[in-house]
Amino acid sequence: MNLRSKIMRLVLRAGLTLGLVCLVWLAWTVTRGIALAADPTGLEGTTEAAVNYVWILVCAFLVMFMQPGFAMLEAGFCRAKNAANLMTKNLMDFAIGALTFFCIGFAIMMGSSWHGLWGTTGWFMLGDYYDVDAYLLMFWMLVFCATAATIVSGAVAERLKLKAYFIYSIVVSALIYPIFGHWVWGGGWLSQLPFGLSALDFAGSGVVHAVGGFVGLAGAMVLGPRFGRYNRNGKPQAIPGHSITLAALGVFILWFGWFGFNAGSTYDPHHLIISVIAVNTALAAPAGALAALLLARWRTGKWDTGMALNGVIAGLVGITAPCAWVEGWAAIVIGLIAGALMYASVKFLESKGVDDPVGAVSAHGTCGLWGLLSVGLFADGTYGVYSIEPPFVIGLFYGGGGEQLLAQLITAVVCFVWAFGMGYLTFKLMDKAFGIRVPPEEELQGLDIPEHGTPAYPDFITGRS
Amino acid sequence: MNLRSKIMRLVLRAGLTLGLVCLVWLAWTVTRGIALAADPTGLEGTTEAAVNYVWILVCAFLVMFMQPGFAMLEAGFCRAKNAANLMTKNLMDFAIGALTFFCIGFAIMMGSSWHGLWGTTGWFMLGDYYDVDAYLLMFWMLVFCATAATIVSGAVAERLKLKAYFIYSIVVSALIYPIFGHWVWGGGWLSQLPFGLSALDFAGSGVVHAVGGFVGLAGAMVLGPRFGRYNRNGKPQAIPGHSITLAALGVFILWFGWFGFNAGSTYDPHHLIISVIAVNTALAAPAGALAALLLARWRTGKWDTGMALNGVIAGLVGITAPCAWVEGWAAIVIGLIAGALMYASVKFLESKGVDDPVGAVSAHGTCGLWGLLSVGLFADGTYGVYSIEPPFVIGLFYGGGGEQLLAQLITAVVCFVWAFGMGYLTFKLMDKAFGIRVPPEEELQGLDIPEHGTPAYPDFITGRS
Amino acid sequence: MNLRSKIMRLVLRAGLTLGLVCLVWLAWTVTRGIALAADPTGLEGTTEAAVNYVWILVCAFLVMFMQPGFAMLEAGFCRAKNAANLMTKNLMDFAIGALTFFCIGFAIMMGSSWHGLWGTTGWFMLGDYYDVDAYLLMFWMLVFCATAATIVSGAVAERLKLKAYFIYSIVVSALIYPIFGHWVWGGGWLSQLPFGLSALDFAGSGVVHAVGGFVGLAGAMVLGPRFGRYNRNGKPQAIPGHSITLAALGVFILWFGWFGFNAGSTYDPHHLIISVIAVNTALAAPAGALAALLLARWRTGKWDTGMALNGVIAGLVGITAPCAWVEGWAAIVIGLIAGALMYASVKFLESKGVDDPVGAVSAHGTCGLWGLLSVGLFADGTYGVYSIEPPFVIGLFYGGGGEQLLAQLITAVVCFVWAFGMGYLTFKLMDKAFGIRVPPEEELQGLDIPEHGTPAYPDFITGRS
Amino acid sequence: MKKIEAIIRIEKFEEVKDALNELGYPGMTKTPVEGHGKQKGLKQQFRGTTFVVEFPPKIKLEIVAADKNVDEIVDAIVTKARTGEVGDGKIFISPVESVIKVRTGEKGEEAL
Amino acid sequence: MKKIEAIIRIEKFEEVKDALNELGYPGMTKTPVEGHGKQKGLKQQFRGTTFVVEFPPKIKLEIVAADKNVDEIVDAIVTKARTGEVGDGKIFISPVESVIKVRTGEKGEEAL
Amino acid sequence: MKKIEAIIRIEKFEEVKDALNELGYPGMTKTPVEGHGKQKGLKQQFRGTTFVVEFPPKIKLEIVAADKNVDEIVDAIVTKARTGEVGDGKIFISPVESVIKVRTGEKGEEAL
Ligand SMILES: Nc1ncnc2c1ncn2[C@@H]1O[C@H](COP(=O)(O)OP(=O)(O)O)[C@@H](O)[C@H]1O
Ligand SMILES: Nc1ncnc2c1ncn2[C@@H]1O[C@H](COP(=O)(O)OP(=O)(O)O)[C@@H](O)[C@H]1O
Ligand SMILES: Nc1ncnc2c1ncn2[C@@H]1O[C@H](COP(=O)(O)OP(=O)(O)O)[C@@H](O)[C@H]1O
Repeated sequence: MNLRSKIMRLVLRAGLTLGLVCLVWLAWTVTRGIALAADPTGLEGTTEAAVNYVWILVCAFLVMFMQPGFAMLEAGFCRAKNAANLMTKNLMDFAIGALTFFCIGFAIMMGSSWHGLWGTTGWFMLGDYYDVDAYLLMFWMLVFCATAATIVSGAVAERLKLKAYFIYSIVVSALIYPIFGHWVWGGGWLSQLPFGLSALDFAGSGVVHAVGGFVGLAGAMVLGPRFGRYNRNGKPQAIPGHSITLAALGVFILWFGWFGFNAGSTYDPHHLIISVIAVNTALAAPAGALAALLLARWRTGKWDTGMALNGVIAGLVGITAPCAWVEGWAAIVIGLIAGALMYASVKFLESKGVDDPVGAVSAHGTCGLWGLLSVGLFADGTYGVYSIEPPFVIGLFYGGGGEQLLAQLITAVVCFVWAFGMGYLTFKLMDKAFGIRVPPEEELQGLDIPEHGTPAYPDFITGRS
Repeated sequence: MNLRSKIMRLVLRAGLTLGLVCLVWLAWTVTRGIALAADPTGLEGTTEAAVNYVWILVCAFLVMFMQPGFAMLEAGFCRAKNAANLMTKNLMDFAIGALTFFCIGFAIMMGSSWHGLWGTTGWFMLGDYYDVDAYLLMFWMLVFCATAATIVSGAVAERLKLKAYFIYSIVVSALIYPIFGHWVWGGGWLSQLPFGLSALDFAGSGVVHAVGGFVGLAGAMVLGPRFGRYNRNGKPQAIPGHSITLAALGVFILWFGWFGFNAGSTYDPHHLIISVIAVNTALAAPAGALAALLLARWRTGKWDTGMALNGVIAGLVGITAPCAWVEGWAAIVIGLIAGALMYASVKFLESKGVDDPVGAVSAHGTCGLWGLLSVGLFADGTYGVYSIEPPFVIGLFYGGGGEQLLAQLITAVVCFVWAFGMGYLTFKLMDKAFGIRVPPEEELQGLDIPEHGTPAYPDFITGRS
Repeated sequence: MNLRSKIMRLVLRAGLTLGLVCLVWLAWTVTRGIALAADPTGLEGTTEAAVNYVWILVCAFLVMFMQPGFAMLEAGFCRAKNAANLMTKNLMDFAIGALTFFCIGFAIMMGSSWHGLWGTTGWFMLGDYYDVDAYLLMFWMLVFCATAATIVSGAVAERLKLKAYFIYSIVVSALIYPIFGHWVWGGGWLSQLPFGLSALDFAGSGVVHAVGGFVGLAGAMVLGPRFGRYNRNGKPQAIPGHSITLAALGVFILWFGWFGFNAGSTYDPHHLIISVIAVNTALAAPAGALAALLLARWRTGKWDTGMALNGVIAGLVGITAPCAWVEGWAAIVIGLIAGALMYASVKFLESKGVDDPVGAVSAHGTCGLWGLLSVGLFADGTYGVYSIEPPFVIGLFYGGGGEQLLAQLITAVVCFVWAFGMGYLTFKLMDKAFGIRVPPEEELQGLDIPEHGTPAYPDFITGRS
Repeated sequence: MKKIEAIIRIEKFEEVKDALNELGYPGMTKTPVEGHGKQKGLKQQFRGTTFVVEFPPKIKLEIVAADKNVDEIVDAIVTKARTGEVGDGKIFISPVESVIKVRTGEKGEEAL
Repeated sequence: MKKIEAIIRIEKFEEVKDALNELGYPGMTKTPVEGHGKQKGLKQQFRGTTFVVEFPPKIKLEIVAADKNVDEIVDAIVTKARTGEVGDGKIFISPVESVIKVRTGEKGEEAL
Repeated sequence: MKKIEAIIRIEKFEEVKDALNELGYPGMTKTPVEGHGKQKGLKQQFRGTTFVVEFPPKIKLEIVAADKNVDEIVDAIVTKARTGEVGDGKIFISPVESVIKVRTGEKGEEAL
C-alpha cells in the first residue's frame, strides 16, 4: 500500500515535470515572431467558402449541444443519488476528449495515412495545420468524437469509478474512435474495400454510434449488473430513472443536435440534398418512437414513456448512416425497424444479464449496425459519396445488387469487433490494475456523496435508498 | 362490450392488413432502378441557393426545437403526477404528426389546389415531389404543423386519454392544420380575398397559434375542468404547476425557437429584413412579459412568475403575424397589448368554467387573433408579401385605410370558426365514441402510473395527493 | 408612511401620463404614410450580405439562448426556495434590458460619439436607424447587453429585493454597459489608446463579462453575505445548490451559446478564422474545467462537480477576448489559467466575507480581466482588428513587445473601476433610498412565497429550512 | 388524550379529510410515508421491465384528540378510507400524556 | 422516558435548535410534515389565481428524553417557537417504555 | 401491542428489511427523517467549500407488533443495522392501545 502510493506519487511528479517541459518547448517553438501557419485567417474567404463555413460551424455547434442531451437523458434514466456523478462524467468526457483529440486524436484520424491503418501528421494542429480549413475539419471531427465518447457513460452508469472513466475517455479519444474513423472516413482500408463503393457511413451510425455503443457493452459486461438489477431468482428488475422530464428533455436536445449531425455531414451546403437529409432525420425518429411505444404497449400493456424515448434515439441512429441516400418513405421504414430492433436488443441484453442502465448499447450499438446495413438495402441511387456526381450509391432494393450490402456487412462486423474488443481490453486492463467498480457501500449510497462530496438535490427529501 | 371489442379487433386487423399491402405496393412502386425524382440531389446548388437552404434549414431546426419548449413549459405548469404523460403526449404528437403530415398533410396543404379548398398532389412525397425544393418546403411546413399540434396538449392536460390524443394528433396534422394552412399559405381562398393584399399572416399567428389555441379550447370545453379546479362554491382554485424552473426553461427554449419561426418565414435570407424581424421578436416578448407581470402585480399584489412566463408567449404569438411588416416600437406596443389580452383572456375563461391548465388558449388563441388584426393596424408599408417589391403592406395607422384590417378581421373570424368548430367536432365525436376523459380515480392518482406504469419522479417524496 | 405613499402614487400617475403622451407623440410622428427609414427591407440583398446576415443572426440567437443557461445555472446553484425568484429575475432582466437598450442604450453605445464618451444618436431606432443594417447591429449589441445584465443576478441571488433588481436592470442597460461598450467598441476613448492597436476585446471578456462580474461584486458587497454563509466563528459554510443537473444543463447551454458569442464576433463569416475561434472556444472551456476540477480535488480530496462547472465558464470567459488572435494550444493554456484563477478568486472572496452564491464574480469578473490581459500575451500576429488585413495583433510571447499588453492592462483597470464603481453607486444609492435586502424572515423562508406567492416546487417535500 | 395514527391510501385522503372536517377535529398532522402490511408490493414498470415497489406510498395522519372524541374520528376514517382491497391501511391508538400549545403555553385538553 | 413530539414552524427551527443545543439534549429526529390546527390554511397563488394550502408545511421534532429533562426541553421549545400567531404548533408528550441503542445494544436511559 | 420505532442508516435498510422478512412481521411503515444523537453532523462540500449536515438523513421504521414478538424484531433490527460507528440509530418502544384494520374494521391484535 505504502510502496504503491509512493510509486504513484513518483509517477505523478515525473508526469508533471514532463508536461511542463513539453509546454515550455511548445511555447518556445510556436512563438517565434508570428505563428507558423498555412492559412490561419482565411485570406481567401469567398462567399462560397463563407456559406460552407457557416453551415459546418452551425451544424458542429448543434452536434456539440448533443452533450447536454446525453447528460440529461442519462441522468433522467438513472437514480438521483448518482446524478452529480453523471454530470461530472458527461462534462469531463468532453473536456478530456476534446483536449486529447486536439492534441493527438485528429492526427491519428485524419493525418496522412500509414498503410491505411492510422494517420501520422497534425499533432497539436501546429505548423501547416494552423489553417482555417484544417481547424474546421478538426472541429467537426472533435464534436463527433465527443459524441462517441459520451455514449459509453450511460452503459456504465451508477457503478464505474471516476478514475476509470477518465482513463477510458483518453483511450477512446486518442485511439478507439480515431483509428476506426481513419479506416472509414480518413482514407483507411475500409474506405478502400473492393465492394460497391466501399464502406459507407454517411454521418456515423457505425463510426460514432456503434463504436460508442459497443465500447459501452464491453464496459457494462466487465462491470456486471448494478446491485438490485436482478433479484434473488435472477429475474430482471427495472431500476426506474429519477426524472422522466429530464430524460425527455435530453432526447429532444439530442434530436435537435442530430439535424446538425446528419445534415452537416455533406460538409457542403451546396449539396442541396441537405433538405432531404433533414426530412429523413425528422421521420426516422418518430418511426422509431412509434415502433418502440407500440411494441411495449403490446408486451406490457402500458404506454411506456422510457421506451418511446429510447425509440427516438434508435430511429435517429438507424438513419444516420443512410440519411443522404434514401427517400422519406425509406427513412420511415428504417426508423420503424430500428425502434423494434432496439426493443428486442434491450430485452435480449437484459435476459443475458447485461445491465445497461439507459439502453445505450441497444440504441447506439445495435441500431448503429442496422444503420450501416440499411445503406446497402435502401440507397436509391440519387447521390454519391459526399458528392453530387456519379457514381451514385444504390442498394439492393433499388436494383443495386448485393455488393454494397456486402461492403456494409464487412464494415459492421469490423466495427463491432474493433469497438467491443478494444473496449473490453481497456476496461479489463483497468479492472485488473485497480478495480473499476466502486465498492458496494458506495454503490448503495450513490456515488455523489462519496466521490463528489455533495448530493445532487440537497433540498429534496429522496425516498429511495 | 364483448361485441364492441370484437369489432375493434376486426377493424384493427383490417387496418394492419391494409397498411401492409400499402407498404408492399409502395416498396414495389418506388424501387425500380433508381428513385423516381425531380431533383433529389440539387444538382444546381448555386451559392445563392445554398444560403437559402442553410437559412431555412437552421430556422426549421430551431422551430423543431420548440417541441421541448412546449414539453417543459406544460410539464412545469402541471403536476408531477402527470409529467410522464405530458412527455409522452408531447413526443408522440410530433411523432404521429410528422408521419401523418409527410404522408398526407403536405399534399392537402401545398399540393395543387382544388377550388381554393385543399391541395391534391404530393402524397408521400413520391415521384416529382422527391426533390430538394419540395422536401425543403415540406420540412418547413412540417415543423409548423407540429407546433400547432402540440399547443393543444397543454389545454387538455391532466385528464385526456392518451388514445384520444393520438387520434386528435392525426386529425390535426392531416386535416385541421393543412386545410386552413392551404387557405392562407397554399393559394387557397383566404389568400384571394379582395381586400387589401388579402389575408396576411406572416409567420402564423393565425395559421399555427390560433388554430392550435382554439382546437385546445374545444378540447378543454369538451373535457370540462379538472377535479379541484373549482371549489364547492364554484370559485376557481389555482392548481400550481410542479416546477417553475422547468416552465421557465420551456419558455426560453420556445423564445429561442421563435427566432427561427419568425425570421425564417421570409423563406429567403436575401430579404435582409430578417434583422428587423429578429428585433421585433426580441422586443414583443419582453413587452408581453412586462404587461402580464405588472397586471398581475396590480391585481394580486404579487410578482407572478407564471404570468410573466405566459406573457412572453403572448407577446411572441402577437408579433408572429406582423413581424415583418412593423417597426420596433410597434412590436413593443403589440407585445404589451398581447400580454394584457392574455391576462384578460385567462381570467375570462376561468370565470366561464373553462380549465386550461397552462394558459394555451389565451396565449396562443386570443393573442393569435390579435396578431392577425395588428397587421391591419401597424403595417408600415416597407415590405411586401414575402417580397421586397411592391405592393407593400400598409395598415390603418400608417395611412393604409381599413381594407387590410378588414381582410385580417375576416381571416381571424374564419380561423376561430374553423379551428374551434373542427376541434369541437373531433373531441365531441371521440367523446361519444369512447369517452375522452380518464376515470376519476385515474385523474386523482395522476395519469403516469395507470397509463404509463411509472411515476415521473420515483426517487422523490411528493406530498401533493 | 402615508405621505410617502401619496408621493409615490403621484409620481406614478405623472409617469404614466408622461408615458402615454410620449406614446401618442411617437405614434403620431412615425405614422405618416409609410415609415421613415433608411433601408428597412434591404433592397440590396446580395448573397454576400445574405450570408453575413444569416451568420450574425444565428450567432445572435445562440447568444440570446445563453439566458436560460444563466437561469438554469443560477437556479441550480441556489436553493429551491428561491428558484421562482431567480426565474423572474433572469426573465425580467432580459425583458427590461431589451426594451431599455432598444430605446436608449443603443444610441448611447453606438450612436455618433460625443468626445469619445458616449453616443448621441439612434434613440428608439427611429428615422434613419430604421434600417436593416442598423437593426442587425442593434440586435447583436442587445443580446450582449442582456448577457452582461444577467450575470449580476447570480452574485446577488437569494437576498436582493425584486424592485432593486428591476432598477438595476435599467441602469445597466441604459448606462453602465452602453457607456463602457462605447469606449471599447463604439469608437470611444479606449479604442483610441496610443498603445499597440489600442484596447482590444474581441468578443467581450471585458465589455460583457468583467462588467457584469464587477457590478455583481458591488451588489454582493453592498448586500452582505446570506444568513448562514458564515458560521458563528466567521468560518465560511457552503450553501449547496438545489440541483446539480439544472446547473450542469445551464453550463452546457451557456457553452453552446458561447460559440455564437465568440465566432459571431467577427461580424462577418467571410473571415474564415471563425473556425479557429470555434476551436479555441471548444478548447478553453475543457481546460478551465480540468484545472478547476484538479485544483479542487487537490485541496478537498473530492471531485467537485460545481467547481468543474464553474471552470467551464471561467475558461470560456478567459478565451472570449483573445479567441480570434490565438492558436489552439494557447487557448488551452489560457483556459487552464482561467480555471485556476477562478478557483483562487472564489477562495479569496470567500475569505474576505463576500458571498457570491454562484461564483459569478470570479468566473466572469476575474477571468474577464485575465482574458483582456491574455490578448497582450498570446496574440500570434495572424489576424487584425476584426479584419483580415494588417496591422495584425501581436502579443508579448510572439515577439510583439509589451505595448499591446499595456493597452490591455489599462483597459482592464478602467473596466474594473468603471463597473465596480458604477455598480457600487447604483446599489448603495438604492440601499439608502429603500433598502435593497429583503427582510430576514423573508430570506429565511425563501423569496418565492412572499414575493411571488408561489413555491417553485409545490409537489415535492423539501427538507431544508 | 389519545393519538390516532391512521395510515391510509393517498387517493382516499381528500374524502377522509372532508369527513373529518364535517365532524370537526382539533388538528391534524400529515406525513408522506411508505409501507406495507398484507399488501405485498405494487408492480410498476420502466423501459419495458417491471419492478416491485415494496413499500407503496401512503399518507399518515396524526390526530391527537380528547378520549371522548376518539371513536367518532376513527369511525369516520374507517368509513371513508375503506375500499375493501388490501392496502387500505391501519389505525393505531396510543396514549398521550400531555399537550402544550406553543402559541399560548396552555396545557392539557384545552390546548388541543 | 418520554417522547416529546413538537410540531413547529419551519422558520423557527433554527432558533429552537440553537436553544436546545445550549440546553443539551440526547438526540433529535426531524420530519417534514404538513398540518393545521386552528390555522385554517395559507393562501398562495399561481398564474394569477389563488389557492389554499390547507396543510401548510411544518417541522416535526421528536426527542426522547429522560423524565426529568422533559420540562426544560418543552420550555425551551415553547419559548423559541412562539410568534403568537395561529400556526405556532403543538407539543405532545407520550410514554416510551424502552430504548435501545443500535450501536451498542444498550437499553434504557443510558441508551439515550 | 407495542410500537417499535427504529431509526436506522439508509444504507442498512435493505439488510434490515430482509432480516425482518425472514422473521415475518405484521407490517411496516417507513418515513424518511433527519436526525442526530451522538453523531454530530456530516461534512459535505459544494463548490470547494465544506458545510455540515447537522441532521443527516435516516430512515424511520415503525412496526406495531404484538407484545410477544417485540423482542425478536428488535433483535433482528439491532443485529442488522449495527456498524459500530456513531450514527447507527436508536429503537424506541412505546405502548399502543388499540389497532383498527381499515379494510375489515377488525380491532386488536388480529387487526395487525
Ligand atoms: N403492523 C404494522 N406496523 C406499522 N405499520 C403498518 C402495520 N401494518 C400495516 N401498516 C401500514 O399500513 C399500511 C396499509 O397496510 P396493509 O396491510 O397494506 O393494508 P391491509 O392490511 O388493509 O391490506 C401499510 O402500507 C403500512 O404503512
Ligand atoms: N390535535 C392535533 N393533532 C395533531 N396535530 C396537530 C393537532 N393540533 C395541531 N397540530 C399540528 O400543529 C400544527 C400547528 O397547529 P395550529 O393549530 O396551526 O397552531 P395554533 O393552534 O397555535 O394556532 C399544525 O400544523 C398541526 O400539524
Ligand atoms: N433521544 C433521541 N430522540 C429522538 N431521536 C433520537 C434520539 N437519539 C437518537 N435519535 C435518532 O437516532 C439517530 C441515530 O442516533 P446517533 O446518536 O447518531 O447514533 P448513535 O447514538 O448510535 O451514535 C439520529 O439520527 C436520530 O434521528
